Amino acid sequence: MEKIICKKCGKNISEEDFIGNLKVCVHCGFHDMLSAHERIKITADPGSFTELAKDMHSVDFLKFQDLKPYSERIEEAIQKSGINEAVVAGEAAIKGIMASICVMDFNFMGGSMGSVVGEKIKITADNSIEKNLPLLIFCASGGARMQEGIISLMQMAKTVSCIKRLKQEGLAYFCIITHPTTGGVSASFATVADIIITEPGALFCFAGPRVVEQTIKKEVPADFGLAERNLKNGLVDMIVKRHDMRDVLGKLLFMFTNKNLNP
Amino acid sequence: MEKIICKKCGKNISEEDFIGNLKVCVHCGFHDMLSAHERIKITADPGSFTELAKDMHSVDFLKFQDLKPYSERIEEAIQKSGINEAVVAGEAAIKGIMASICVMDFNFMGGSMGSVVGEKIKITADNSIEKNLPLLIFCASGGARMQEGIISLMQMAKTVSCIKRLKQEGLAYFCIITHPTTGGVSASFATVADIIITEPGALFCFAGPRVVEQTIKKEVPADFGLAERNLKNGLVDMIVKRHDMRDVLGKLLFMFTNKNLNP
Amino acid sequence: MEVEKIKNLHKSFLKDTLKSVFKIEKLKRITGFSGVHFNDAEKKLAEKIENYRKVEREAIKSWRIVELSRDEKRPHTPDYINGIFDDFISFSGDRQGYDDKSIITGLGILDGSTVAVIGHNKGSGIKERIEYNFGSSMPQGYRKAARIMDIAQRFGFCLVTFIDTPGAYPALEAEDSGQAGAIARSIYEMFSLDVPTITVLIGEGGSGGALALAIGNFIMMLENSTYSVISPEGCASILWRDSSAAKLASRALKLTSRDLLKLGVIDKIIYEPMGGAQNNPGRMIKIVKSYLKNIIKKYSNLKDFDFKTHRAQKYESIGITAGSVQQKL
Amino acid sequence: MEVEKIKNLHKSFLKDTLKSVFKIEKLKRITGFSGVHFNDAEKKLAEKIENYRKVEREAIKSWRIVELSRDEKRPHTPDYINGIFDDFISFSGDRQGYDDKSIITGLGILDGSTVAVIGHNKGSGIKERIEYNFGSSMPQGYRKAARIMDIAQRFGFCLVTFIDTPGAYPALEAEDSGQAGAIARSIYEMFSLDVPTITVLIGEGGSGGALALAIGNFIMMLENSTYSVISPEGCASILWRDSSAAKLASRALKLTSRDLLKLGVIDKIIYEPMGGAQNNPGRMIKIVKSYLKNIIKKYSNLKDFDFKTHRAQKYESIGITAGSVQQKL
Ligand SMILES: [Zn+2]
Ligand SMILES: [Zn+2]
Repeated sequence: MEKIICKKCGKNISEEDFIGNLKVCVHCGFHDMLSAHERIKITADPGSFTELAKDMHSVDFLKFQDLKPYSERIEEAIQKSGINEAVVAGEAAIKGIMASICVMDFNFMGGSMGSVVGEKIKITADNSIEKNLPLLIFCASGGARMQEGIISLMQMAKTVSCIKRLKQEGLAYFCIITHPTTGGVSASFATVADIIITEPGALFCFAGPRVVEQTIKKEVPADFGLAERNLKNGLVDMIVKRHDMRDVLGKLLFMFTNKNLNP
Repeated sequence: MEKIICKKCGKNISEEDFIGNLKVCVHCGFHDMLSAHERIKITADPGSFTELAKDMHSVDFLKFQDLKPYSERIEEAIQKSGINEAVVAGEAAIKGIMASICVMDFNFMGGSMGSVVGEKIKITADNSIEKNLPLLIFCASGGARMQEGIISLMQMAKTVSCIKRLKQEGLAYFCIITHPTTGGVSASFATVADIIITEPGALFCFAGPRVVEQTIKKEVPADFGLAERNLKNGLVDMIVKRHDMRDVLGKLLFMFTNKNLNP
Repeated sequence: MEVEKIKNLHKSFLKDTLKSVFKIEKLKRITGFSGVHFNDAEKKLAEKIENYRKVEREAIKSWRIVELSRDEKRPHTPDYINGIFDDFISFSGDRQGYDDKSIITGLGILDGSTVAVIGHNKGSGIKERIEYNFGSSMPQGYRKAARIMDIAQRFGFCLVTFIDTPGAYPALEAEDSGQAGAIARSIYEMFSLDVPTITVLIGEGGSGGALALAIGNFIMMLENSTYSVISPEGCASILWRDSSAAKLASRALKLTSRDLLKLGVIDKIIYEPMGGAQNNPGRMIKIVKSYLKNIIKKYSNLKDFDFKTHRAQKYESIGITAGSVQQKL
Repeated sequence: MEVEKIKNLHKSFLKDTLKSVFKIEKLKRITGFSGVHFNDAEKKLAEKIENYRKVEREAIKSWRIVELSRDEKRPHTPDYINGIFDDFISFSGDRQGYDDKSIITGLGILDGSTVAVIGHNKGSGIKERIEYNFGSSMPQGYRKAARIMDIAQRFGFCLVTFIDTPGAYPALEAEDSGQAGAIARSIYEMFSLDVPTITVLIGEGGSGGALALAIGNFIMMLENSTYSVISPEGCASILWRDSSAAKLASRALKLTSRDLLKLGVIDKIIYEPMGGAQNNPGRMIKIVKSYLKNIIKKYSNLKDFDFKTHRAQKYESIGITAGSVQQKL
């Protein structure tokens, strides 16, 4: 039987227990990363997910090369993750209520946001607007994709603009923060949501702890940017455990789309 | 020659110097209180002020009696201040630009806000809306007028509602904080202005320093609620000396009413 | 005259009376001073004392309500929320660095409808009460409330507010981060809402801190709750220069539900179970739920009603003045 | 091959090259190894080196611009404001407890029109620069900026923003008070404006901190200013794992005005006086003033133009992708 070592408490967990517990450590409750499709599987009503813009993929338009060309990195990421980009977009029902949904995948180049992530969020927001559906985005990202230079920075503006149009149509948008969500994604579509939910222990900040430590020349507290500190600081609405997420999302979707007696 | 003792530094000033310097201490720069009409005189273009609702006065509708009946207090305040209520309202030109204007007078029952202050602010705001004029309010108040009970609290809501209507008509509203402005006036029309200007050294807070000290059981800093601290705390836009106020207001009025080339 | 008996009256009120009594005692000692003149003075004094007794009785009554309104055993906002709504979900924070726990915000389902809820939270138990500042909010609390107001507005949810606070928190930190402006902007925000707003005064309605969340199209007040421009203690210490005059101040301020209904500041008194809400919290909550259901249903059926203008007109007409009305310039 | 000469090249790029060179030196030592095969390898290597040299030359050029963009002697926002506007009045604070001096906001008169202005302020002199965090803003700075945006919107003033920041301030306090959300909401707010927005990149355009104030209908960039998703140093230390590769990163990131014009991210390059703006600040400011006047005049005459939609469409069309386009579900 394969053994998993928890990234947080370092204890052993059998793979069976780990998977069975939705990749939450049975010892310390650490919520480990899920792939986009794992997330969709535990969130959406069975069989209700249909994908949008599945084949869309990135282009190395700057011929960006650091220690490795961007084009090679894209290829490797596709191979490694089994998906074409750092976000999987589509439509799904949760507890019977239809919603547009984007799920970021940290396995794909650290969930970094380049043109494709921006465009897929736009497509999903437009899908929401067109069909009058609420929007859910599960975030997991190290920030903007540097290999697309300024164009990746512009995706922050692009996605915020799409969310603004969506909100002005009276549609609900919930953002679910998973570990880790930092940089350009934090500072764009993630934080303009109506409701921000976070998994326990998820890192959610703009500048990561290392960057801040370099700037202020001292150590940051151990809970820097973590869900619990963010809740205390009023930066998120609630912490929801992975096992309860589907229920909470279902209730929120019901509340926000339920207009029967409202004026 | 009469001598004035500065309330702040305690030094002697000749009455002539004091009046000549707009009641600003020549030694320490303390901006002493002005009566409403003194303020209008040094602010408005000569002869341009016309008063609104001059005869409106308070009624002791609760038959409120503490150590003295409210009705007696009203009578005394009228005698002492030479005006009928704690605010003088009207219209004036400043540097040639017409504006509605309210000036509170601390001499009248500590500038407290009861029904008449609320109603006069409403009348002035309505005058602004009707004639498309910007609104200026000079504040000086100890807060709500307790002798009108809950009705005085309601003046906070009433005045904010009037200002909201005015702002939604696209009219500018500037508030000038003079010493002291606290309580219900701070927490209503004073703080919803487009621009908040304060005289140097003016106390501007919700709960006064004594109340706060009683609550937190320790001394507050010496600059508690004062203009300079408020500027640092981002609560006011600028500190303007009495001698410069007319110029600054003139410029602001010009900027906010100047639409020649704007889209 | 029984001088002893009137010693039970409040000292501030007694000063004047006692002066008269001593004057009469003195007069008695003057030889030959008697007859009609003396009896008139006695009669006047008796009247005066009787009047003071009435004031005192009223003061005791008002004060009893002040005490009831503050009773820890009364149901508080979380009790009402739990008892009234299905599936309440609470939201946290001002998104700017602070989550003020003295204010609860969230969404709940009532009678099938989604309702936005804001309420003061005094906390239960001493630890929580200290953490929540005994229901006295920081500026950040009003900014948290503004977030749910915005959600109510955009999604068309009725907004219900539960008022129960001694007043905004008078602390250095609160002042430094703009307490006055936070209250004013909360009032401003409530006047900006197109959706119906319903306020329930459930305990203490303390000054600006209460008003900030109480701009209602419909305002209901529990029989033994209070709503006042200042606490009786604060008023007494300022106007009587004697905080022990709080009972007299509580009468003078007219802060009970009956006073406020007469003054037109509230729309409805919700009567409490015998002896007060604390005697039967469950029943109290059911009663409030029933009134809330009715008013929400009524408002939901008013399809073209302009709730925003209604609120503006309602509050802008409050005030009693004499002398000139508006002359146009 | 002159191995010495290529030692001047950057070590990260050299690693690969040097490996090849050593390989060839080794090959040379093998008896009988010569002829076509060897000449081919040499030829290839020469090409490779030439290519690296080109990269290096470009990197040096980009880096020179990075240095210029950070030159303390360049005119900064206060210089532009003083030189361009009549009667500028600056406004302070977020009304919530903080006045971030790294951002200047206010109103000025240009060509008779009132213009709303926001600009980063790096401060002059080391004391001011420290106080202003070297132009790196706190969340409160963006909230201060939002106030003047709101004024611009309500009064119909053109909004001009001057961008000059290394990026948002990466400090614990900034994170705790919601740096990410403050940037996002500033972007959101700029997309909400009906009035024209004009952005001038005058120095460093650092990442989210720059973008937060740079959502322009028209974006002008000074010849030697930069605009980048990350600082070259930051990029080098992440991607090259070697912060000394900053020059190479500065080239790879395409952060110069010429790069950005090609990429369609800016609308105009404003050329600088010979050698850079720092050589003739007065002239630089006059040039910027002239362009600003023109574009404001042009926008003021576009009476029915939908600036908000223009901005949305402009930014929403940025991005280069391949593969499926939107298939409808
Ligand atoms: Zn663990
Ligand atoms: Zn002095």
